[in-house]
Amino acid sequence: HTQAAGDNGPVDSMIEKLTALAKDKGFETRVVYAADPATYETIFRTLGDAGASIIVSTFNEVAEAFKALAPEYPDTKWIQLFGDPIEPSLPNVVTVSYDYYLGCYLSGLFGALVSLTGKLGYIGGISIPPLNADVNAIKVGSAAVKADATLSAAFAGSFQDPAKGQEIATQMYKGGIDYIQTDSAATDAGIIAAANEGKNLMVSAISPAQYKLGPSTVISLVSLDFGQSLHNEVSRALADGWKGGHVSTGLGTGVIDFLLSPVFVEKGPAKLVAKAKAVWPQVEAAKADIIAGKLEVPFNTTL
Amino acid sequence: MNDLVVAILRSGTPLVYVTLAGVVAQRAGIWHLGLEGVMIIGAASTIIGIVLTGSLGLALIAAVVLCVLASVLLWFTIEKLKANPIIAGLGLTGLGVGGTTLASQSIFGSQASITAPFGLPRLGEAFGPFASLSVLVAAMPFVVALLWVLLRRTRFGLQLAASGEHPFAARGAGVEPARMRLFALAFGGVLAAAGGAELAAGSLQIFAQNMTAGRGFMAFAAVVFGVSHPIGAAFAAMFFSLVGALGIRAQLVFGDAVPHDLLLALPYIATVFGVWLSGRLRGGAASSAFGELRDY
Amino acid sequence: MNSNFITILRAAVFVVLALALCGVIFEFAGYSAPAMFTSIAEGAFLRSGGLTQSLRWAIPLFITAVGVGLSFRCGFFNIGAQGQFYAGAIAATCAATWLDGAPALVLVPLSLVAGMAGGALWALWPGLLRLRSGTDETITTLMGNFLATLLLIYVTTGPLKDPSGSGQQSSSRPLAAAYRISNSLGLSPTIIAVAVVVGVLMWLLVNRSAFGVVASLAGRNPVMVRWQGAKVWWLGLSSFLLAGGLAGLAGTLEVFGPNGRLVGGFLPAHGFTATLIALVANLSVGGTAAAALFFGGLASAALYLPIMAGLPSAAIDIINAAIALFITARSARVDRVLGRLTGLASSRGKAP
Amino acid sequence: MTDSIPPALVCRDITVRFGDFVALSDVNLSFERGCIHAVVGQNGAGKTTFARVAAGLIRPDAGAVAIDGQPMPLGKVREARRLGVELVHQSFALPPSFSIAEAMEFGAERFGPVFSARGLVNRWRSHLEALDIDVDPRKSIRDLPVETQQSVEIARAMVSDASILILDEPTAVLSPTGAEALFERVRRLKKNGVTVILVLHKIREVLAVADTVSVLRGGRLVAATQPMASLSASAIADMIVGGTSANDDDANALVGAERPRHASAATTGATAAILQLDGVSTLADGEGPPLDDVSLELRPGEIVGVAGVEGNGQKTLVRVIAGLAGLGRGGIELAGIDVSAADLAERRRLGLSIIPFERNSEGLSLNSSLWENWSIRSLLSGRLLRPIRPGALREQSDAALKRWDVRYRSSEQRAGSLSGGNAQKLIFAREVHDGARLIIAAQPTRGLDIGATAFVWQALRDARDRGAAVLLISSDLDELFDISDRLVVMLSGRIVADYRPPYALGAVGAAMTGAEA
Ligand SMILES: Nc1ncnc2c1ncn2[C@@H]1O[C@H](COP(=O)(O)OP(=O)(O)OP(=O)(O)O)[C@@H](O)[C@H]1O
Ligand SMILES: Nc1ncnc2c1ncn2[C@@H]1O[C@H](COP(=O)(O)OP(=O)(O)OP(=O)(O)O)[C@@H](O)[C@H]1O
Ligand SMILES: [Mg+2]
Ligand SMILES: [Mg+2]
Repeated sequence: HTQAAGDNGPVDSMIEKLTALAKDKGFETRVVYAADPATYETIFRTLGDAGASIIVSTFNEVAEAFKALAPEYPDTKWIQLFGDPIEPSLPNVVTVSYDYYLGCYLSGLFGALVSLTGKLGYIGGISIPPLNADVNAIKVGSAAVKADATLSAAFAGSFQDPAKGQEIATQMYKGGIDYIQTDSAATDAGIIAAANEGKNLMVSAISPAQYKLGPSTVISLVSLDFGQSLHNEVSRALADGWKGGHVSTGLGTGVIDFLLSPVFVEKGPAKLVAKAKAVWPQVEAAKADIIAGKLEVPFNTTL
Repeated sequence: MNDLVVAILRSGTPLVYVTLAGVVAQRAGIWHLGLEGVMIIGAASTIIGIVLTGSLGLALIAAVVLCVLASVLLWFTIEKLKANPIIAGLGLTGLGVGGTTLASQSIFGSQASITAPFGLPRLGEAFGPFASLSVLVAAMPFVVALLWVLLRRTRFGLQLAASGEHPFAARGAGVEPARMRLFALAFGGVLAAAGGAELAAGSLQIFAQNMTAGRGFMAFAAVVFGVSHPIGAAFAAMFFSLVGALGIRAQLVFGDAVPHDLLLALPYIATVFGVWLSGRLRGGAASSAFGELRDY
Repeated sequence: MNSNFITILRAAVFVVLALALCGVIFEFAGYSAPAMFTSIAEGAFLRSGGLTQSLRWAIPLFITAVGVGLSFRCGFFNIGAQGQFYAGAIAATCAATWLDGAPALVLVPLSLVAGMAGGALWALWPGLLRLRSGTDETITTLMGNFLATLLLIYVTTGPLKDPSGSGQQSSSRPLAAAYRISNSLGLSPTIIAVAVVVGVLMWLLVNRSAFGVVASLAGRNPVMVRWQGAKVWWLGLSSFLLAGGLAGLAGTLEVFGPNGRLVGGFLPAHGFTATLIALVANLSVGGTAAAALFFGGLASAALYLPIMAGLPSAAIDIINAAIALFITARSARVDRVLGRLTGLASSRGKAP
Repeated sequence: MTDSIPPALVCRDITVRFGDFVALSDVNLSFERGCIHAVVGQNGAGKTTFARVAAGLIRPDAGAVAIDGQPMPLGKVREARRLGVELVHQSFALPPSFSIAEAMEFGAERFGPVFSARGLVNRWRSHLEALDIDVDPRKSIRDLPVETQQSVEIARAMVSDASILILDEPTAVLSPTGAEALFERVRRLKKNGVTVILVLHKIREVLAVADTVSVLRGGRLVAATQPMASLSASAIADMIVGGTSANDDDANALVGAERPRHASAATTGATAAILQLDGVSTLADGEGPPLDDVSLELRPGEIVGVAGVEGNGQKTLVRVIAGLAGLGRGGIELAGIDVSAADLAERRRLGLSIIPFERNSEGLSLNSSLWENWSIRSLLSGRLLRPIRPGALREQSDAALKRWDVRYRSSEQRAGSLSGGNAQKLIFAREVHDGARLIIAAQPTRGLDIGATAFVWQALRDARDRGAAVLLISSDLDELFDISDRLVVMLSGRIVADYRPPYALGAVGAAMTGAEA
């Protein structure tokens, strides 16, 4: 994995699922954290040399390494979660893309509807293209239902700095923002802590593991169940008849979704819960439209 | 305005404690680049301690003990093994960051960030807008003042400074510079433990890997900016957190018109500026810790 | 000769001490220390291709470290190799983007020059601040590292971003194959030749030119050299520029060699390791080559360790950090013991 | 009656080794209470080592020390100080950023541990007054002129009512008047019952102040606390060097017996000036007083002495000739060429050589090897990027160092491991070469023993005889009188008087203090 574990999110859930799967099916696993793009190839090569039968990795950055190495290790099955399709496709590589930004679109839409002030916030770890795309999707989503809704985006500069997350979120909440979409891994914890200090403040987080951090503030999730996706792909690879190609994962596949927190519904401020419940059908409708292809959300990675 | 003050106190207090640790070390003649490592040990052991023992007191004791031990390790390599203080300090930083990650992994079986059920006591409603700040924030001005008295208004403080500035003179007066440095680093360990505890348990109750995120280095710069004076350095630390807060404000105000990375760079630019300014004011700074290679 | 031997032996002693400390930490954390050490040796040198892998990591480290060593010699604690490394890579990528389409024989050399210029430029401002107003270079160069890291993020997600596919990569457009100077393994005659040329030129500069001797004297005592009529200012500035230029060159090699493009956040510990190498080598050029090979081996082992020994990645950080903690130790007591031991060994050897 | 009182300080069989080197070997000394004792010896004889053992800074490998009959724990400064031993170091040792009051306080145990800013000043003002030292205790150490700094060092040593005060080469930095004032102070301390041990180089000073003299040579005791009455100057000189070796005239001058015949002026007046300063004024730069309208002319074949109380612009004079100080008005010519705007490299090419004030910082790089220190001049005389052969440079430096009789083991040795005299010879070996037409020698014999001093004088005379001009700056009037062909006096950045031999001490002294003007 190329993002540090400990994010309470995708990486942790992948590791967890992989470990569970390994116990189930009885194979050996190695979890390697590669922080440094210059080392990807070497690591994959070492794994290949060690006779790994399946190599799973994450994010676009590993694409070059996959393209270079997959042909050299034809007996190894290569799975890239969160990557663009490889042209031309390779027989032993599966790429999986996620339309995560669609979840963010729904978050923007929901946020604009549920916010009392009409001011939304977004806090990301580092301003990288996928996160920039999320910001843009939220903007489009909120504008779709409320023309005068505003979105302020800020980045903490690190995915592991909860104190900074808290500082940014506090400033946002003080500035009248009452709904923040997070996307900053461990930094999120600070954002939720900031929400917990106020009244009627909301956070839309990224993983169910975060519910317990803010039972009355984490209102929703743009969830990307990497663990589930990994489970799906590895299971398929373990089965017979596997071949390379591209899997495009969008809303409605069980991997990506925008969810209302059941914990919040139980413990959140009554007024907000009521409002969330009231507007939720609109979210569901938009979701259905997207899945049906009736609604196109632009994908834009530049701020 | 109140909001800004609260924000600066909140983000600046951990930095001030760690900066004070650097000030004490610097006055004793050690340029302490291991602050980051000691600070994260303080942060991790506070949170992990609370989770494991359920007692804040025990957790803080653990934090202090571990930070002092780490500082003494640094002292041993610098003083006894004559290692280069800057590289050894950076090594300690690496050891702190890696060690806390490994520790949380081996204790909890994952590298996930750890949440404690409670943190340091808060000031409470009586303090109005400052209610949500921890007692360590309130204690901070007193600690700064006490340290000022200790360093500038006691014979012990003079002996500490002499050990740093002119060890030979200190020895001539019957003061053992090595012992003074041991004290300085160990005492700095206590202060850095407070800084780490405040960062992780002051207004949050979370430990995440690498969560100090360069604050130890900012503290080191604040020591230089504040010309190793406890009050000056505390203000320098506060200045850095002010710049950080303004950087966030700028991100919100300018939106996407200005690259976010540029605004994130503001604290570093402010640091360069601060160090430049203090060098100017002093008429040229002495270079840090090159002793072994230099003639004087 | 003998003192060189002691230097190497001393470094070895402290590396062993550092590894012992790691061993203790790992045993406490529930990992097997002996397994770890076997894996390190295996990963670095013993496994097939281990040595070439070590060389691949050693070369850029060597190039950066000779520069760092030079600036230390001149008395400047320039710990900004990381930033200069990035700045060089960025500048070279800019040049390559701008010149795209030009013949490789034009584009590659020009980009190498641009990379060196970029690194030198990133060393220029701390150098000027130091020489003009006495601003402590330890902090300015350290801050320079943070700034260059942000700059790298900015250019790889902004102006230099690869727009292909869904545009989600934080990297520049891949270089055309014709412009690459090595494949992804990172070893090619060109890269080795560059390293050799740098090594030889730097060795000549340091050991066989008036500049080398005068610069080291100026590093230890600028006042004395000033009284001899040397322009200490220029000596200092040229040491900053050379150090920065070499770090920039190393960054450029990474882009044009193994990486084939500029990637956000690549080799984040490069500058720090290079600084360690320079210090371990006692600033000598030959020693730097040897130490670079050792640390290259460690880097290669670090990639191998999690896979074979199942150690978490933090373990690698701990090993590097522990080595940093001890590696610069110069304890007279240890030297005395070593001297006695080597003396004993040699007298034993001579005894009939 | 005196038999019943134990001596103030007794050292028995003191031996100190540094590695294989024996710095002190079986030294037995006993100092009577209430006297002024002199300890003399060549550079490297072990005087400082002895003083440091007595003060607890060095733990001897063997031997014992007793204070007033009580055994002193060895190598423990605190214990030594508790028993009343205080040492003032050869090179001063107070933190430069401290104020005087802080410098007093940090070693004292007299008052409570906490103080206020004002309390601190008051506390120590009276102490300084009691010792008759007129200085503001708020001033910081780095701003003090050397003479005051030394008084402060003594005051620092007396913070705890020391009964034994050891001063290591206290006169090395003082002008004759300063030295006289110091001796006066020492005599007063003696009257108050303090035992004073002085490490000295100049036999004249020993004769002037000491009650007894002890001589060390090569780490061994040659004479133990001999009463002065029983010794002549030449007898002491012989004990120091171990036989008469120095040139007779110089030896006599050194012991203050007789003025040498003055080898007066080879100058004819017809030769063109090698150095010409025309109404030079410098910009103030915080490093000593600026020059004010200084005109000076040096011709080949003469030694011109510059007298003056330290801190009256001598350093600026050297710096402006070297091109290291900002020139305000006036012009400088070297060998007939206007160099007012030229840098030091250019001036050195025209034949300027400098033996700077600070041997260990401006003259040498202590952590560099001997050959590097020696060859820097030739390295800088050409292009910096030209190839060199270090082997050849080592050989050349070996030859040069042999010629100048430098005692060393290997040319790879650190310059910092040379004794003061040998270090100075190394600088001479570098600076006094055939191309040197103007040699500036600033305090060239400070801290040197009599043998080395005679050597330096001879070297300067030889250079003069070869046709070089020498500008000799010294605070030692005897030295100036002995070898200068001409003497100018500096006061507050101006040249106030100009003398030719024979010199009258009274007139020069008056000019130095401004009494004449
Ligand atoms: N720390 C040390 N390590 C090694 N040798 C030393 C050390 N200190 C002094 N020495 C040597 O011991 C000898 C005696 O030195 P010491 O300083 O006592 O001489 P000194 O009589 O004070 O000379 P000077 O007149 O130059 O002050 C010298 O040869 C010196 O080089
Ligand atoms: N570590 C050492 N190794 C070898 N010699 C040393 C060492 N430390 C000091 N010395 C020598 O001991 C002698 C006395 O040192 P000290 O500091 O007392 O005097 P100094 O002012 O440096 O020298 P000097 O009086 O000769 O000019 C000097 O000759 C010095 O070179
Ligand atoms: Mg001495
Ligand atoms: Mg001396």
